[in-house]
Amino acid sequence: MNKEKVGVYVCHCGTNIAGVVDVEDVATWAGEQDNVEIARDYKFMCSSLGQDLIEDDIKEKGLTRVVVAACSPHMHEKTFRGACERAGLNPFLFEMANIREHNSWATNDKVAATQKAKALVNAAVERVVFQVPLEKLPIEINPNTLIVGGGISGITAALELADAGNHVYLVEREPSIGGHMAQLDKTFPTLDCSACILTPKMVDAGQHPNITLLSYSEIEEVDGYLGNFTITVRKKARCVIEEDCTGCGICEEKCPIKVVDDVFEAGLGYRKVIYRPFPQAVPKYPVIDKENCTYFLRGKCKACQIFCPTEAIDFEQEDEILKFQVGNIILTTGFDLFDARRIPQYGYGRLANVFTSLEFERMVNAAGPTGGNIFMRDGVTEPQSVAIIHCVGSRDKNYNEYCSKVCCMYSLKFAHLVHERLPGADVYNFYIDMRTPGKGYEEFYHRLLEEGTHFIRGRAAEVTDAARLPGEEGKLIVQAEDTLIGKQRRIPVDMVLLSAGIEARGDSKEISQLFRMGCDFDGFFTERHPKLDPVATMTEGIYIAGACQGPKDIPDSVAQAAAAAARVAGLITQGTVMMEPVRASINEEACSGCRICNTMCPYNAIVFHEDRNVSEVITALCQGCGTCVAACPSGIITGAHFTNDQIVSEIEGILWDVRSEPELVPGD
Amino acid sequence: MADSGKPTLAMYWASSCGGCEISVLNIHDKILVVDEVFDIVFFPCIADFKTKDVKGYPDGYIDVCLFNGAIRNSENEEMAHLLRQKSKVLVAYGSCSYEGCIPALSNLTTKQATLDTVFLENPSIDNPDKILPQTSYKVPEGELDIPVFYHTVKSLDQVVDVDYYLPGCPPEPPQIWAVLEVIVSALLEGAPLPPKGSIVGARDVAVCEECPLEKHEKSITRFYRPHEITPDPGLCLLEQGIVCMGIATRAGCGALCPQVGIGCRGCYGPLGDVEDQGAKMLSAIASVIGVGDPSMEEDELEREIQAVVDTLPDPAGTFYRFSMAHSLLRRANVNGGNGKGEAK
Amino acid sequence: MKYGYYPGCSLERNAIAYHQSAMAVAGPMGIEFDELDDWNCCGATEYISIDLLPAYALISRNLALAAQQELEGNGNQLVAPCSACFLNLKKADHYMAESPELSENVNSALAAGNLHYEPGTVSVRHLLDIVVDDVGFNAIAEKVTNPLYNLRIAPYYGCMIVRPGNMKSFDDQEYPTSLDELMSTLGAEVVDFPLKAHCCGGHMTQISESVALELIRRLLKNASDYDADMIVTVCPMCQLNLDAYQDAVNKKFGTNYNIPILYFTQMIGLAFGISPDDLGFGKEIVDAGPALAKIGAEPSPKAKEKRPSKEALPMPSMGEDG
Amino acid sequence: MNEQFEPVIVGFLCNWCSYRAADLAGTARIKYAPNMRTIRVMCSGRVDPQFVIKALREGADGVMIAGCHPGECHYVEGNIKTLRRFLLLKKMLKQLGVEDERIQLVWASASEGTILADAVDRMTEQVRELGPLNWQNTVLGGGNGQGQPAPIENSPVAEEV
Repeated sequence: MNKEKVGVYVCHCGTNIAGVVDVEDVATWAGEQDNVEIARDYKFMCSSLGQDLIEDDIKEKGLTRVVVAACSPHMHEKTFRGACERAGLNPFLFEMANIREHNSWATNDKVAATQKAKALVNAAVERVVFQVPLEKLPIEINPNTLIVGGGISGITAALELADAGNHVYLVEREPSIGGHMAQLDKTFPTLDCSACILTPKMVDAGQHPNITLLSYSEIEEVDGYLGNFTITVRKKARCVIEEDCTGCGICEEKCPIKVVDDVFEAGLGYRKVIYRPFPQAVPKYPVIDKENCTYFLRGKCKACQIFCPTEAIDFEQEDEILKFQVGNIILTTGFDLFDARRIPQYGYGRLANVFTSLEFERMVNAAGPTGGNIFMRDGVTEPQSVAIIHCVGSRDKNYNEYCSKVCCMYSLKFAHLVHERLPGADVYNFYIDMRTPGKGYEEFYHRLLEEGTHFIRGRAAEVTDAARLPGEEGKLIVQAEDTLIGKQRRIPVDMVLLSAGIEARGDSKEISQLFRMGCDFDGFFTERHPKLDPVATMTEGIYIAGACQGPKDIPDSVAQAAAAAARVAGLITQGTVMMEPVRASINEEACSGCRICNTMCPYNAIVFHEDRNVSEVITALCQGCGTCVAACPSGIITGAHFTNDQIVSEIEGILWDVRSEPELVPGD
Repeated sequence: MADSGKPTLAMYWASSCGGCEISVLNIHDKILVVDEVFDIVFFPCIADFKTKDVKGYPDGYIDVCLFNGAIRNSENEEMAHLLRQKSKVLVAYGSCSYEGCIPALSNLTTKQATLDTVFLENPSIDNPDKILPQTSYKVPEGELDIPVFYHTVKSLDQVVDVDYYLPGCPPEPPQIWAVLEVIVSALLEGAPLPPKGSIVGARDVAVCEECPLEKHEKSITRFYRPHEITPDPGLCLLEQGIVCMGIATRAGCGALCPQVGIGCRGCYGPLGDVEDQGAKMLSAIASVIGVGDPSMEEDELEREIQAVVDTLPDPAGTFYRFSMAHSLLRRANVNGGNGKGEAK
Repeated sequence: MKYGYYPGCSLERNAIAYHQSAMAVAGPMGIEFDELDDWNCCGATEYISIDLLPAYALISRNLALAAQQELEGNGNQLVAPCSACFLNLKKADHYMAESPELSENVNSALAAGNLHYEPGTVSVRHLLDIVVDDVGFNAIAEKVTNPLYNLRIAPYYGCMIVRPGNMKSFDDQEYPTSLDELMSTLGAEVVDFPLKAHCCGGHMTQISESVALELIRRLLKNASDYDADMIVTVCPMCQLNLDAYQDAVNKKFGTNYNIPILYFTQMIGLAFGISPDDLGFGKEIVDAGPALAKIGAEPSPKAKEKRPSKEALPMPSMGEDG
Repeated sequence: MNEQFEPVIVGFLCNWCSYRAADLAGTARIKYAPNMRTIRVMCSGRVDPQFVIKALREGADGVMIAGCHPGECHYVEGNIKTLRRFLLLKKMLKQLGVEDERIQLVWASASEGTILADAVDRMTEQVRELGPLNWQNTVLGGGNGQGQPAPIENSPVAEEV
């Protein structure tokens, strides 16, 4: 290989590196290595002056390769690649040695650190010599977007994109969009009515010319890659012909069968077997719940069909399978409420007057089962005292260690609603810490303090109907240690509300596998970067917003949704995007068609051509992990920018001080 | 060049089984052409020349020397140096001289263990006095020397400079003839020789290319040793859990073994872009182990995969059956790590 | 199924009924007990609170013996019917595994008797655990010849068998249900018993009677609030406190509870049709006779769960996990 | 040599989890053994067993491969492939006299700086305990020729041949 001219730049990073590593020594030493044209050390390489050094040397000394020994490439690789590019050097002829995070910050041993720095620099030098110029890959972006989940996040994202003139497919599992927000009564801290602010948006989404609304539908398959996904959706049979249905609701009226509505009414109310989850449902068409429909169970009834004025009922209707192309995907699949049954000592399901937060939301909702009256389980008695237990299933090693973020606020809201509807009723909030970070939130807390809510700082130990003291008879007793007065307290109340936390959807793991993206131990989808990129995922072209990424309240969800939409819109307007060229490619000449690599790719980027008996990597699908490269027994798959030559020379370089050239050893 | 004006040919066996010599005769009537074209000046298997004759030749007197067999002892090495000195073109002929082959499997253990096995422990041995070879001993006639038995088996190119490699255990006759043809035409018509160091008589693609068995995506849930399974005819052996080195081995043999239901042993050695045949084979075969998915608990995951790995009894011996001496590590560590090494 | 058996002191004296009934029902359930030779007291609840090391040494001696005697084919499973013994043995094993230092000290003590214990070698299990988990409800149901129809039972677990939280336990630590299921398998009506895992006062009766009596009162009250005919326990201590001190409670609080306290093994025996005499009946202080007289009548049609009124809101479905 | 032996460990870290974990360890100023020298790969699945063997051959005393936890792989399941190769490689290297402690597979998510640092400390200690590998000299007997076992002695001389 003809000699390269490598420039090596060792950064002091103030004293961050120079404090531990003898940077001058490293630079001088580097200067003496093979292929190294010039080696310098400098206070701050990332400063514009530092970058100028590089650019000037490239121009004046004709450097063909550049190595910067400084911080982590995750910090400044972009910066220095930029510098090279400006000076006309292909950015992929640059390599970085991480002597800060991986070295100077990790030890105080100056000698060892300097030795290690030399190893890392030498590795970079020997590697960079084998690096080759690469060009970024252009990818066409299909202007359509798929949004999964029709809650407030999905609706927001959909409208943002649609209003900007882009087509959106909005897919919702339930018969209507609206999500959890549609179940709520008031929203904190402003207390404006949830439905009043949500339904207009739902209607917009339902009627928008740029939005194809696929409710009562689920994603079956996702193929393809950024810019060009192929989506397969199963549109479940409603047994209602949408074209003919006017949404008059007569069918619902006439249907003789009532079942408990565990979804929209959170189990607190009933619905018919042919139903719309709620009056303002979008779309307006009802669905038949086949599990419970007398016709489907016994072949009789047909009341809905008989009374339908437009003959819109079709019991034979079958699921539809739709296929379409999109360029980007936004996941807004929302959350599940923590199942309070998992904490038996709180008695939910056993003690009649213990309710979950969602049950209570429905209860106080004017359109809910009690018409907005706060009743005990008997449906008639108003409670004289209500206990609200915070952090149910949250901040608890036994269930979820994280804070669900919204419970403190909605618990305060509950307290307020009880005061409002039942003046004179006592309200006790059992909290661990009061968490009210947000605009107007702390003020709301103070308002509640003034409204006379009793705040007891302590996690409730149990809720029991086992009376012990006078006055406890026939009540629910909440026992807790009041950590402010350091005493055990037993508060007898009529009604207990469990502020259950937010959990990832039960099927989020399957979803993340369907979309080939990551989700964390708790089941929340993993963002590309926890701070700097909370809306993108590790998979190009797939974005996340709302509670599916982590517990969130409405404003945060809306903000994230808009952000995701903006990111997508940006890509759409670009039309084509440039992708990192770190991709695999197969030398078909040398491919024996053994098919080992065929199962290596999680993105199905490797296809086998029966006719030519060779495998091929679809570059656009490839994400550059290199798993197939390592697997290929013929060694003929090349991983651009991580080739065998490059890594092997890096290994040799990094071992410069312990290496001994294999020589022809005479004799034994 | 011999006085006859014919180019001179030599063939020598170092540590080998003799199969390579047979393979040359396997080119059938072409052998007559060889005899016609060449003057054979050293060929212990078929002609009575002595080492001293070779020593007598001027340097470069031998036009082509086919050297087979690994470097196992001091004599092998001595002859390697001698023949290198006397030959224009030195060909590492066959797997042993190219990459160590079966003899080099003893690199997985110690010299002592090898000698003990051969001279003491082998069931067919009768050696009550536990007599082991001595490098030299006295007899009435005087002192005799026996070659020193090396600790580590080496390939030819690890002791002398080699011009060409002709892989195979043994090389396949058509390939041999093809190579000889090239050399002959080079010697007679001055046709160009392939670049020094190239591997001749083999292809730059894996055995699968020549293997007619049907191949699919692979997912192995347990490995079988040949006696444990009757393979489905016509179906890729690897897919059936039989270790077949074809995926990681140079083609040229015509995929003979897989076609009779025996997994490729890998005798043609690694492909051009591979430095270590064993490691590469390991990587490929482990990659397609068909158990373990991301949703599993970490320890469960490890248990499941380990269970499959356990069905492959001797990875080193299997993956390095022919290439041990030429592999990156060349031999087992029997003394490093405070003697905690596994090999015994 | 073979198990090593560690009766513990109580089962030789006051809880003899527990021992008898356990032995009586073992056979029918296909259980063989192999009593540990030369076992010693577990130190009960006090010793640990006085001085840890000797306490653990005392306990571990039994574990060491169990390991040594490898009680014939029981896979080193040691069963303790007494909750206190069970917890002590389990704790000792757990904390020795957790702290090599403790393990070392304990073993240096054991060495005096040429004994040694490697934490983890013996798995300590409570009698209830093996009955519900190893024998299983189905096997038991098959053996039931006279179901305990009509009998309202308050299942009492006590505070020890499912705790402490840092150890894996065989049932929910706050609201166990295995005994509930077992009793209904025997045909009895199980009443909700919120205090099922609360403390019975343990040895407080000796230290601060007033505290103990209050704790006992709560349990008795709760049981009678749910009109239980009897409380069924899994622990000699609980049985003793609730039974022997019932009178004292009545005097102190002017109540008149008359709730028999029995062992779950006795109930199994009854349901299996074993004669009460072989099950140690009659040894309890509060006479179980009247309550037991209720058995046999056909199952009362579930006390007519009064149909919820039209307005009533639906109760949450409890699903399987309920 | 009475000064303590400082092993050289080559660490292959995946770009998304373990490399970031090492970054985090640094940023958090967690101090750990300076004996590991890191090489970045996009995914632990890129680590060709040839690299591990190469490193040992070229003088490394140990090799660490670090990736995302199973189920958290940026590339969905590259790390599963790594685990499969690692387990088989470990078995084979054992036959070649390379002790288990010399090659280790570590799962460390981007937030687990301490886990990675601890792993490096632990491995450094274990390898120090094992002593140098020094393949070229110790094993292949180049240079100091320690590779040769003592010549065969004390076995009776043959009378006749």
